[in-house]
Amino acid sequence: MSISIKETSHSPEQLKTMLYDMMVIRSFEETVEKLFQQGRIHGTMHLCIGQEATAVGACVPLTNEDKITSTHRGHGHSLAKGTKVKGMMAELLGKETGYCKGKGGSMHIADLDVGNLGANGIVAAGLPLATGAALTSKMKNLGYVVVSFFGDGATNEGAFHEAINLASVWDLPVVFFCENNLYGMSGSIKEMTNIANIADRGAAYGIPSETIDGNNVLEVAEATERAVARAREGKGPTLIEAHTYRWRGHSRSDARKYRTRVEEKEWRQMRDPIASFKEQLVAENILMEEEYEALDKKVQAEMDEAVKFAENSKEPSLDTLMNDIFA
Amino acid sequence: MSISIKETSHSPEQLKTMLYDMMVIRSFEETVEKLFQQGRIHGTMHLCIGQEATAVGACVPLTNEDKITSTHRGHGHSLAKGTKVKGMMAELLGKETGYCKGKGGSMHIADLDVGNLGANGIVAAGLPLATGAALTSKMKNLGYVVVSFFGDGATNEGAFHEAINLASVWDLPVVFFCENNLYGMSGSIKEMTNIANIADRGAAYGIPSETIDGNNVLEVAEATERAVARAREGKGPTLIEAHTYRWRGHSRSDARKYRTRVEEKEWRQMRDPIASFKEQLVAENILMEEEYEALDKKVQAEMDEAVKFAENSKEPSLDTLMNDIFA
Amino acid sequence: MREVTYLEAIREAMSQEMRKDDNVFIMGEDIGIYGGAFGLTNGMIEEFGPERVRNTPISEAAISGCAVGAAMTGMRPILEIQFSDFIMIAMDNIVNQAAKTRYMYGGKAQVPIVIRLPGGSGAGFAAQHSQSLEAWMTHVPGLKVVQPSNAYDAKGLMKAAIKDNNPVLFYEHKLLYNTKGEVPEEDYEIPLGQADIKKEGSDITIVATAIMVNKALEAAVELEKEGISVEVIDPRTLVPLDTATILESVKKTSRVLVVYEAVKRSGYGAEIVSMIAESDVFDYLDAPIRRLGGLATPIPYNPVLEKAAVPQVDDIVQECKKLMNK
Amino acid sequence: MREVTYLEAIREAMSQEMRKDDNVFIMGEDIGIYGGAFGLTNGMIEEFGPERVRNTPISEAAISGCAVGAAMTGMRPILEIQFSDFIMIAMDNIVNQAAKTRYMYGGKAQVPIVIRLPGGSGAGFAAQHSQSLEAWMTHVPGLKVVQPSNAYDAKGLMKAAIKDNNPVLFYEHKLLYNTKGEVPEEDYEIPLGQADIKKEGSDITIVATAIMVNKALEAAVELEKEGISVEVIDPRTLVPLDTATILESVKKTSRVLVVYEAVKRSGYGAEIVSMIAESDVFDYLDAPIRRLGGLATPIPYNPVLEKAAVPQVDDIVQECKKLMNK
Ligand SMILES: Cc1ncc(C[n+]2csc(CCOP(=O)(O)OP(=O)(O)O)c2C)c(N)n1
Ligand SMILES: Cc1ncc(C[n+]2csc(CCOP(=O)(O)OP(=O)(O)O)c2C)c(N)n1
Ligand SMILES: [Mg+2]
Ligand SMILES: [Mg+2]
Repeated sequence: MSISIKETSHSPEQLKTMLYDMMVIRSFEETVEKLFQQGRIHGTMHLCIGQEATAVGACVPLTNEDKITSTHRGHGHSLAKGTKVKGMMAELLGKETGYCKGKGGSMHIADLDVGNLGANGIVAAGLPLATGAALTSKMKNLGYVVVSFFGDGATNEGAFHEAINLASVWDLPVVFFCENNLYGMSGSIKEMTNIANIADRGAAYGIPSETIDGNNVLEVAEATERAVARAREGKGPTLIEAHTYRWRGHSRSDARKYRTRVEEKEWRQMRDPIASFKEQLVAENILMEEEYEALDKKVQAEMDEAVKFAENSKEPSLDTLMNDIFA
Repeated sequence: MSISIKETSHSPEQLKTMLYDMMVIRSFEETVEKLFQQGRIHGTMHLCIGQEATAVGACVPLTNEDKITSTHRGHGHSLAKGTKVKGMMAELLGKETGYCKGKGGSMHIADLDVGNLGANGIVAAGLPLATGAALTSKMKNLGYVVVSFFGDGATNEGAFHEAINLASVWDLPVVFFCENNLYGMSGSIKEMTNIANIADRGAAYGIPSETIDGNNVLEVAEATERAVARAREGKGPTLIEAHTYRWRGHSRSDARKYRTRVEEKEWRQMRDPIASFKEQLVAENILMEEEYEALDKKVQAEMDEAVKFAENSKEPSLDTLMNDIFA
Repeated sequence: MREVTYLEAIREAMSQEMRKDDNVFIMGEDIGIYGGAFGLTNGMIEEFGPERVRNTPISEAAISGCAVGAAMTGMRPILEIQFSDFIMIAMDNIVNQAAKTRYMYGGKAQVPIVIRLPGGSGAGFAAQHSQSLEAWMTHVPGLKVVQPSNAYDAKGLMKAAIKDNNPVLFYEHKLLYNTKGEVPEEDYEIPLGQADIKKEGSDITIVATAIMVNKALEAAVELEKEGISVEVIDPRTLVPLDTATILESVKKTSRVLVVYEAVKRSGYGAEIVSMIAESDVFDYLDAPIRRLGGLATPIPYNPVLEKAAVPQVDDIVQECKKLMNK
Repeated sequence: MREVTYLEAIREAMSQEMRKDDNVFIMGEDIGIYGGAFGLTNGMIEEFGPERVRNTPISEAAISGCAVGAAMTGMRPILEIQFSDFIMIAMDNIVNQAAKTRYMYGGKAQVPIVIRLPGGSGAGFAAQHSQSLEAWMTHVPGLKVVQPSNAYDAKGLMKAAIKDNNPVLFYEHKLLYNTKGEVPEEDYEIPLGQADIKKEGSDITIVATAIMVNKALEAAVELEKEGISVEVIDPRTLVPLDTATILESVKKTSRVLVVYEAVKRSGYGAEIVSMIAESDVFDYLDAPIRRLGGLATPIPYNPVLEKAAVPQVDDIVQECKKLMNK
């Protein structure tokens, strides 16, 4: 079931874009991690290093009109949907040039202009919101689809259940995309549910579902393409479960006692979504090593520029404290 | 799959008790319906006429130590679990001799002494409570089982999902008993879910489930016996879906526009849980017609006495208004 | 003028707006052919069809979130929560999402949604179907809170709520549904944030909300007989609150009684009292500011106890006399 | 005496009670080997094992209902809601079930449960992880509400909460977790409903809650320099409220400032103000009763804005000066 580059219908340019987009996400996360450790970003953050393929792959079939809802671990989703590095960096530094004018921070980055309906600090809260955005599409005949990202831990929230059932009975154009990285904050999926695959829950709502390798960006893209096509045809929602792994702890203060270093090493070394994809592209002569180096430099430059932009941006004025509460 | 009296291991006495218990429930409901129409009971009530077999059958395997959680349509569950007619009648009349001293009314009748943890005005709220009662049983090694009743409509609440998942991962001794009477207040199960059977949702939690004829008291009893046995053995929860039908409207002011008179007639005439069971008992010579008449009289006398008791009971004194808020 | 009930007035406001604006639609449990638990949406599915009168599963968390998501993307949903008590299951979408979305996103989203909430006691529905928890919502920045006391206001406030670009919680009182009042058929709006002086008077200002407005007016008649002239102010919207009208009146009367059905402790009346107590009007006061609210008890089923749990006309009369030292 | 942090004090109280009473156990998300989001339960699973330190799925509706059901049948669960903001998903079990069960059942059940709720702003967690909504709970009959401001109180109040036979909401402030105080190792209880005068004074009574107690004490030092003597009262429990201690103090000082972090509008401070305004002490007041609460805004992420959204020491100083007309 694992898809290789030979079989795909995606053009070399598209494939390289996927790689690049994943590299941007990784680099963004590494950059903000460093800034955080240096105390230049405050609060908290949830990094998606190791999970770049789900974000990028799931956004491949989406146009600017399509929408996503994201999670606390949302930087990757945002970037993959077209939200820009600069504004995100500025937001993490709490600056007025940030997407939320410094008021949202990591857990609330949103960019409605590109269909990014926002990260969310509440586990599973994005699913009901996604049904609503999909309802708008359906009622106004707008043709767009909504991809709702959430983690394995979120699938035990009532909101997961209610939202998928609602989307199913109303045939709403939503793709429910579960990034199963095996753990919630610390709770192992094995101890938190009694089922082999989260995709098995699709049957409870009469919708199709599948379990895929979330670290294979092509597999993610193609599974999401099928689900998006179904949704566009008015056939309703699909549940996708993508296996992946977060390399870092849940957030800053995580000693990772709930999992082994061996398990971590295995995922990092054997199943790095970026390294494995790059190797395939090189092996198939789609990408030259020098091209890759160039991409890497470009990414790095983009980050440097974004950090500079963010650091040079102004703090929001105290006068803005009470703005934007009411429309 | 439909069970007949010939195959059952229940003794004639047990069978007659089941019939009698169903008759009590029907008569109770008819009595309170009349009192309500006469304005002698106020507020609202949800009658379970037509659903007597689920309540009685599911309580057959339960001892006094076992527990139930019930619903807004809870008179039958209460009576089947051993809560007495008198105290219930008094409660419906709002009297101080009622189970709740007149403070609860129809939707809050509880009788902890017989393991009746209470009706509930919030759809699906009983399921999480049941997991807690089951947790006590498990942690204190008390050996009791909890049967949690709820309707088809309740299965779309998040509480349903979360509670069953929790019970499953903790192997709690609970039987989740769904009375699928085809409708919520008005919403048809067909429009409110996209699945053939509610029992299909068991797979989402890795627990066994089955769909049974809820108007066949023996089938209900035996399915629940299996589930209770599993629970007692520490094997965790089971989901039972029992098909049944409420003869009356949802509550007092229901014009029943969402279903047809033909459908109603079919269920009343062909699938009356009491009449069909009685006929079987008579056909198998377990029950004589005269015996049945005697039972009927006994039931009627019990109701008359209960009404008298309730009407002669005192209103709660105004002094009690602020009692029992805190322990 | 034509008389219609509070319930009909709300239905009319929604229907008129739905005729004018395709983006307005209603959703909720049993609001279709059943007409809703109180019959308020009777006939609407026949006129607008099942796409715009959306009968939902019993899933308060999903349907409230769905409404918020639809609002964020351009629709103007009106959500019925069958009894306001069931809002418990929808709290995340209202408080953590709808109320904060615009702010968290730096002003780049709006959530024009109306949530209809039948509340209050008096119908014998007991503790889980009789609460008055509007005060909670007034504590949450980003939410507007409306509480009409009669049919005329209900229609005009509902229209304003629908047109507002923010989440509006619209508290309806079950016992008011069948009360009648003069209501013009044509379009009119009552702006959110405008109190109404229901009766002028000179001795005591009564600030009352929802059904307590009617009880206060009844009490006023009694009091008049004893020579006590009360002014009855109905804030109509709790957020935003028309503080000016209230303070002006208190300045005039020097005495205040705040009356509300919700549990007195931490009810919205506490906010009104505090607002007065910390204002300059404080110096005009001739007596402690009194509150009359519900007792700190769950609502009991027995009708005598139920009535005793919340303020009645006679309680208002007694409190006013006390305020006048009579 | 030994100094421990607020966080350690709470852990110690729970651990000691768990050693004494088999029925006491804790449950919540990530409270096992992870030690909870704030590390408060660190080491507890090692001592008590996974049966009594129950790591749960992310299912606030189930786990809160589970705790209530366990309490009704004889256990004494302590439930951790990871951030108090997530209580939204547990509201039905707390408000419609736990709070009302005993009353609805005519006194035939009790629900001895403690719900731990880390709240408050100041850590850069933004709008959905920084709220102070304790006022809501004080509005619900049947619930007790505790809000300790230091390590000593936290331990003693937690013990009383565990031993109480009713649902107790135990609000902890994130920024207090690492504050240290003298805490005896042995058993002691602080009864629910007993305010504490943290500092005596004669000019102004400040009633402050949670972290604002500490800010008020800092302000008091400043004010002392300017010749203003403030008395700082910490109610410690909001329900039941020790009204006597507060009123006694106000009688003495004739001036009151109520300080709380929650949004000022409809916060619990409004209840305290109203309680004073309608009491006989009213006649002793020399100035309007002032409140200092959070602004009516969601909590912003930017740290400068975040601080500006809730009262700070200097704000308290300024308000006190105003009260003294200085
Ligand atoms: C309703 C709610 N409960 C708990 C939390 C705290 N929390 C934040 S992330 C998280 C784990 C989520 O796990 P999962 O859904 O698998 O996503 P992941 O972090 O693995 O990406 C928890 C428990 C929350 N934010 N919201
Ligand atoms: C949380 C909640 N939502 C809605 C209601 C209103 N309500 C009461 S009963 C009911 C229908 C329940 O349907 P079902 O679970 O199938 O039980 P039935 O009435 O058919 O026995 C509804 C919508 C409620 N009591 N609680
Ligand atoms: Mg995860
Ligand atoms: Mg049903």
